[in-house]
Amino acid sequence: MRRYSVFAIAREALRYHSGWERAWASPTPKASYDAIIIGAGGHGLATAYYLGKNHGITNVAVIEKGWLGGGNTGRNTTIIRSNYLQDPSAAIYEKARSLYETMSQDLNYNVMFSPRGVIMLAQTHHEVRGYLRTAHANALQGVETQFINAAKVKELVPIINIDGPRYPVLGGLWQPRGGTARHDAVAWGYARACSDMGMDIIQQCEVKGVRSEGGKVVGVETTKGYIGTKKLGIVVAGHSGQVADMAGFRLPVEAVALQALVSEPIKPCMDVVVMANTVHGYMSQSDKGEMVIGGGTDGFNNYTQRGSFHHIEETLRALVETFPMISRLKMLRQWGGIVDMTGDRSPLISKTPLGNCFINCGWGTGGFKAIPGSGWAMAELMAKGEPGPLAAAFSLDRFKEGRFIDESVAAGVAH
Amino acid sequence: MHNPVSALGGEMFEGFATIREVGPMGMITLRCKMDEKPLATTLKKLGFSLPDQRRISHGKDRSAGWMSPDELLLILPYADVAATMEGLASGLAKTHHLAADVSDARAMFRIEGEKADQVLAKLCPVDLKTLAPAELRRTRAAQVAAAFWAQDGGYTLVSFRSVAGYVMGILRHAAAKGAEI
Amino acid sequence: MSTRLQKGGRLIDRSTRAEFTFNGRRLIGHAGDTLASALLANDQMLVGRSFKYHRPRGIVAAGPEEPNALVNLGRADRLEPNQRATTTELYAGLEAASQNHWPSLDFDIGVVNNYLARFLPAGFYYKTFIHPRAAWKHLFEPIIRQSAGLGSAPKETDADRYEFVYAFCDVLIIGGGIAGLQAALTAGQAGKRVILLEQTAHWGGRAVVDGDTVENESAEEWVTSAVDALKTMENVTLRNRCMGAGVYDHGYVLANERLADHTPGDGRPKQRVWRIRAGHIISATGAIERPLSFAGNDIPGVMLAASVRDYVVNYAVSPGDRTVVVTNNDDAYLTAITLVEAGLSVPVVLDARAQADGPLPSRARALGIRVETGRGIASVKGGKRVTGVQICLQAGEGAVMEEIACDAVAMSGGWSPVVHLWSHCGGKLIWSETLSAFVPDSARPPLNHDGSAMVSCVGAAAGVYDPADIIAGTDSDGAATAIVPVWMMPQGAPIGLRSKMWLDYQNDVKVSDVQLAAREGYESVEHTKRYTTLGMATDQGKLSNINGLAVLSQALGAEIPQVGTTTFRPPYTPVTIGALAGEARGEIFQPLRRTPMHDWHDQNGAYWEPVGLWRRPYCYPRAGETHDQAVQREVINTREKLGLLDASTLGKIIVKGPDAGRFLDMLYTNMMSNLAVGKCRYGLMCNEQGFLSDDGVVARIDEDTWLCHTTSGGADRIHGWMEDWLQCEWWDWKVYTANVTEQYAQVAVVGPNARKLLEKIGGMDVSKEALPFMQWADGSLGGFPVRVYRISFSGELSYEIAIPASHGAAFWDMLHREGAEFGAMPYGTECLHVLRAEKGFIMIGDETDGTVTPLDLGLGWAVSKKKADFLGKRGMERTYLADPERWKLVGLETLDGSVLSDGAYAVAPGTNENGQRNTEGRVTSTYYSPTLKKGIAMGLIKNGPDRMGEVVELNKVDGGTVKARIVDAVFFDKEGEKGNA
Amino acid sequence: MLTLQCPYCGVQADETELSPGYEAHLKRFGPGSTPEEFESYMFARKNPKGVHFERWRHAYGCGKWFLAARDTNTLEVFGTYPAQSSAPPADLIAKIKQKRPDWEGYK
Repeated sequence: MRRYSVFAIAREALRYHSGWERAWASPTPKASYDAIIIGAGGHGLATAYYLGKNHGITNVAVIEKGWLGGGNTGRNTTIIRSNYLQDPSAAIYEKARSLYETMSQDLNYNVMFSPRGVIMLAQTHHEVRGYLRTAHANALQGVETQFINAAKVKELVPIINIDGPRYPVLGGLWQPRGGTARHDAVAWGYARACSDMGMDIIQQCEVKGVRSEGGKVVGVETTKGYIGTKKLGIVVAGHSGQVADMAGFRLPVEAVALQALVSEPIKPCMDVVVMANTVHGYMSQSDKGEMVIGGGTDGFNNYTQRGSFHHIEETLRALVETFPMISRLKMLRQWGGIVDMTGDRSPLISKTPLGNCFINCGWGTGGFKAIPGSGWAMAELMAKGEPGPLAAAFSLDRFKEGRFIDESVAAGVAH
Repeated sequence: MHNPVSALGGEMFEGFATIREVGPMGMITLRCKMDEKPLATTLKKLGFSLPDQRRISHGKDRSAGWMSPDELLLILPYADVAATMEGLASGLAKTHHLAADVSDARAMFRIEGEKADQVLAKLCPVDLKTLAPAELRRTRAAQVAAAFWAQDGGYTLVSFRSVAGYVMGILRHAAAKGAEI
Repeated sequence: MSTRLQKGGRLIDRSTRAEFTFNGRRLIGHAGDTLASALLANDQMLVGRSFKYHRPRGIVAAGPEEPNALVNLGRADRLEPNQRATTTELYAGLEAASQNHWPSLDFDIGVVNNYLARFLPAGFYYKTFIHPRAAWKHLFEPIIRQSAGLGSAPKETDADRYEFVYAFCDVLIIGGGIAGLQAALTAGQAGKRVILLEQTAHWGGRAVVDGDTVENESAEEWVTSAVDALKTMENVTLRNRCMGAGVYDHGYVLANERLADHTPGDGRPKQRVWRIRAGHIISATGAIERPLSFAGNDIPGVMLAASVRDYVVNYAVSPGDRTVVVTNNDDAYLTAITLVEAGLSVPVVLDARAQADGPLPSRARALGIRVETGRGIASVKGGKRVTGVQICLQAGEGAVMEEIACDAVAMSGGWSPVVHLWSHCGGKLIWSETLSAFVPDSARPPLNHDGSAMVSCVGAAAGVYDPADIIAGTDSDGAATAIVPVWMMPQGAPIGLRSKMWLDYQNDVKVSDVQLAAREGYESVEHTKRYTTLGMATDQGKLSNINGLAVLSQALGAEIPQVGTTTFRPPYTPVTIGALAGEARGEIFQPLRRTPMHDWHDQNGAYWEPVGLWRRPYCYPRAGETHDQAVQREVINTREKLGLLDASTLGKIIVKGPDAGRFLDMLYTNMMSNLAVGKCRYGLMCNEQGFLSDDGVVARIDEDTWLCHTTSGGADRIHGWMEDWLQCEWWDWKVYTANVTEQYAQVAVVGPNARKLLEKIGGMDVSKEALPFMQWADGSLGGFPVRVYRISFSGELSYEIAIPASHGAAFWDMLHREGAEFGAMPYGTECLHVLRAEKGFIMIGDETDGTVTPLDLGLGWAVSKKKADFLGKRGMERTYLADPERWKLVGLETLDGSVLSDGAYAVAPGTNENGQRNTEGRVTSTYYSPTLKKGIAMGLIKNGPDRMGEVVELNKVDGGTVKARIVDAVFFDKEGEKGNA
Repeated sequence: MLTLQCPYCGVQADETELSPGYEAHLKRFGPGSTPEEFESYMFARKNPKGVHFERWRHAYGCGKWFLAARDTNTLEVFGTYPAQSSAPPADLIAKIKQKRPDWEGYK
């Protein structure tokens, strides 16, 4: 693989960039692999990458129904944070966040991780207590956060209205090393690195069935024919239920629409990410200058990638109240994604009832921030057949036991 | 005995339509299956008539609104509530029902003027043109629950008492001069 | 230069002058002008700078597809960035300023990017700025952010107001051109309820500009009579200045009406958002002309051919004195003809096609216009303004045959139907080879709630351009409008030219960029879009998408339909965010629920705490008091004398019927059916998981009636929960419920003097004998009808008094008046919390967080072991919830008397597998107790109740720990003598 | 932006007048049920891409819960019916079968 650098660009500029190679190959599938991952989103590609990098397994195919990175990886609001309350969540999100810090160098692909800081606003006394609890938990989890007062919030976010008549800002939970990244680049960077390791990323290839023998998976039927595998990872977010159905088991998951929008680009006016749970909205400014805005999910099963507009209105009125200056900006584009919500709104990285078949799903509204940690933990699970410490708590059997990983106390808006 | 006060003390607003908070008004929530025989006779005895689905029936100084298949809203002079509650208790003594005085849990507004319908059209996801005469529509006014019906050339709207100030606020906003549709 | 013509201008009123400013320069336009036409009339072709390279940008279009002419409009509390000049109606006093440059539009430092353009191809930032790691955050990103962005960020709160309106119709028609008007006439005459929307201020669309003939009339006459006819129909609603922004499922359409954009400050709402529910939607949204890709096609003065016509015909503005027309279709000849007929010069029409013999080319030739077929533009000359074009063979590689001086270029690459609204909800497209455009595939429409087709397209939006076909409703065969696609000019352009052919003017995406993306494997159209940012600018690719797609498909060697389009997402053009927030601002941002005593609290200095949609007094600070001091005063006063609490927000639900007892036994963890009439009992409710969800006191009113109190935040939720079970599971049970929360004001009269006050007021017997603890009675107090509950959440002698809400304020006043001699003082929620914590009472939301069971809280006494079933019983039996090692409720007292931090965790030795410090519990409530003059806390500690007297360590956020002893959670009056007094 | 007809009051309600309630016809398992039964009642969901039976409450209307058959992939609504139904009505099943011949049927 030719490395990317400013020198490479200079060299190519002289010949009108005619010498750039393909970022990833477009192979036809082999008859069989050591491992197949269904889903070439961020989580699937990261799983493949760490299978190769951490476990030396490179005879891997990543099978994608559409185009790589085309699902929720490419349609989220790119927030990265790890200020979670519960230990298992904090562990995997903090692992992910720390991997994001070095991802550009690791992948030789600039994913534009921007550790600009994330504030979660406290606008009721109850929220203040909730975030103080998170701050105490984070202090023991090795997650750097602090509870800051309203004046400090205003200093970090001058455009915020901290004296709103309804929900004055009382403070906030500040994670200075949280931030954002360029979402597409994460998928592309992983894809390029996987391809470079000799893995096959097979796009436009839909899985139509899962074949098993003696309770163990042996391969998948696809629109490009049957492909054998020793291990199978299902990493398909909103469509997990469909693929699990092919593999013969049911998941504690519902697919619902989550919406987001961007404004037209304006000059820089906000340097950090702000999440306002009481009024349900969150906002950051992209490097292009767009205000990137997200809100809550619809409450009904939906596979259309379209949500109901009243949720957008609810989010916008909340944000106009919090950031009055956005009133005269314009909404440029709104869209939806299909997210898979589990019974406790925390993910699954788990063995399944089918042998050698593993599932990674249920990231709900917050999967982007987890991508590298999720891939790291899933790769370990697939390589060893048993979960490592990062994945252990996220098993399917927790629902039977009632062993929830419930973050709702810390994050009303679970993004 | 002290005088009851309505939520907003009769606040009024003149925009392209006139908004008035009215009351206090007597109101009783009556939960009962509509086909229970004693219901119609008891109501009749108390000056009400049983409304059809989604309708409000008007008597001399009182009305009965259909709220759901097993719920009526009786509207009557505030002073008559206690007697009517007693009448319901005795008339429906052997019938499974629940009657609750909700006079003080509600606020009532009148929206008047030629363009009164425009005020509601801005707040309620309801096709006013297809509303039947004497139709009582339960719905949403912006962010709160409301019920309304056409009456005396305008509309009467009922909301919860605690949000009366909010409802007045959205009605003012919708009826502001210059904001005619 | 561009200038105002002496004659013509169908939309302007020359008698009304409108003075406005651009970058501070005072200019004159006319009523009826757009900002763009007025700028052109003042020879202001240069209007901004592009996003990436900061290249000079001129007006290119005349409608919503404009990518370049974006201005900061207005100022201060009416500043609006990125306003399109082409759709901004001019008004006197308008202030506009160009964007994305420093220090000035004419001299922009950022243009250095242009000179470095070769080093900044598509996606360059993915390949560099990688090292050193810290540089991205501290150096590269800040520079990129400053360079990017377009308009200024407003700083002030919006001065304007907005509103919504709901509308319903059988047929919604979007687009007021010939096709839309005809559709409205047809539907209107058929008696349907019709709404017709037009985004501009004028009806008629293109036909009136182009002087078409419709049903043997001039288009202008036809449109006038059609609009007149529609206005007489009561079943038809016409709205102009109203843009159909988005089509959503089940016939829902969002439309944005600009009411006062052109009359700012006139008191009307600035905009109104229509929420329309339509039985069927007809998209008559026309078509948008495509640019041609030739080198230098972004230089100011290069415009769309039909837009040039718009300026001449509608506004009597000539974009240039000498305009070269370049085209691959007949339609652009009309521009040449229009210009010549207006007395302007057209040195040449360059037609990429080998032949051009249609009626319009013939007319052009007859006017003496030079027409060159098989030719194209090799390169446009000029910097901030076109100065000439170099002509080449379209079939060649760009060898210059001739150079012609001109100051404008009118280009036409054909037309793309506006299929946005068709596509928003999943309508599919097919590629028309004849039209070289995507058109709606009527066999695969978006579906309505009943599965029927939800949208249909008419007119140009469906690829039907001929008015005769539109009126007749026939599909045209397209022959008359057939074009030869020209995706690159010249066909064999070398890389040097391709890297100067702009596809996306705003985002600076060129033909070479798309080709690079394809070469690097970004083969999906979505990859290419995202890698190059093609079509991601404020025009969302209205001009660039199809051209980019064609370049991509050529680069991939695939057919255009195989490559497909990117997804069309709402809105059609950007919509003001304030408009989408509607009326919900300031006081009516959200409903504020007020108790009957709300105003009293406000007048008496309450510091508020939001509780759900209610607002409750947190405390009542007096002059010079901090909140903490106020709370301490309230606590001491209540413990020693008399406190009054507005408890009206507590939920009150009547449950009645022969099965009501049975029902409540299912709902609560403890027994309620055996509660005696006249008595009260504290009860707990769990969800099916077995986690505690609400608590409160239940009173048995009569044989088949119970009154259930819920938490303040829980009233609606619990009422809904009850109805859910009654309607969906136990529908044969005879139980009715009614939520009467708001019917009653409720006042807690608390403290040693509580009885004295009530006895003074008089009206009923409130003695210990007549009304013992945990009983209730109806009666009157001071002439008010009341229901009095002897219940206590403070450990003090306490009466909770319910009174009809309409008497609430008067009753509250009376208590204060009559209670003054007993030391009556109001207290707020924080005092309430301290009082209950001193007594070890749990608080839903503090001791519980959705993961805590009643057993965790030592409330096993309230969990029936006799009942076969109740909601949550099975859930609690699961292994994890039944684990004896769970954290359980205890009291915590710091060894040094200090107050523990809210949310502190009890640390245990060692770390877990993920390197996190082990924990063995956490603080759930912590306060300074003014009564005990030390810190008190409650917490959940592993095996806590078995570890009384042990010392645990609670962490601090800054790293240290505080030692605290495990104690009984009841800190005060352990025997409960005060409450029973 | 869905619209569903409330079978109790007949109103063709706007989505904003309704509260959603996810999968319908779940069988409640209480005390005495196996861990698997209880888990399936609480968590296992059909979550189909296609025909779905689900709960809605006419929250800003008559307050009644009702059930709907809806396609989660096209959002087409086949019909609504009262919550006091342990299985979808036969005529609704037939209607869905007719519109979706490949549908595996109510299970």
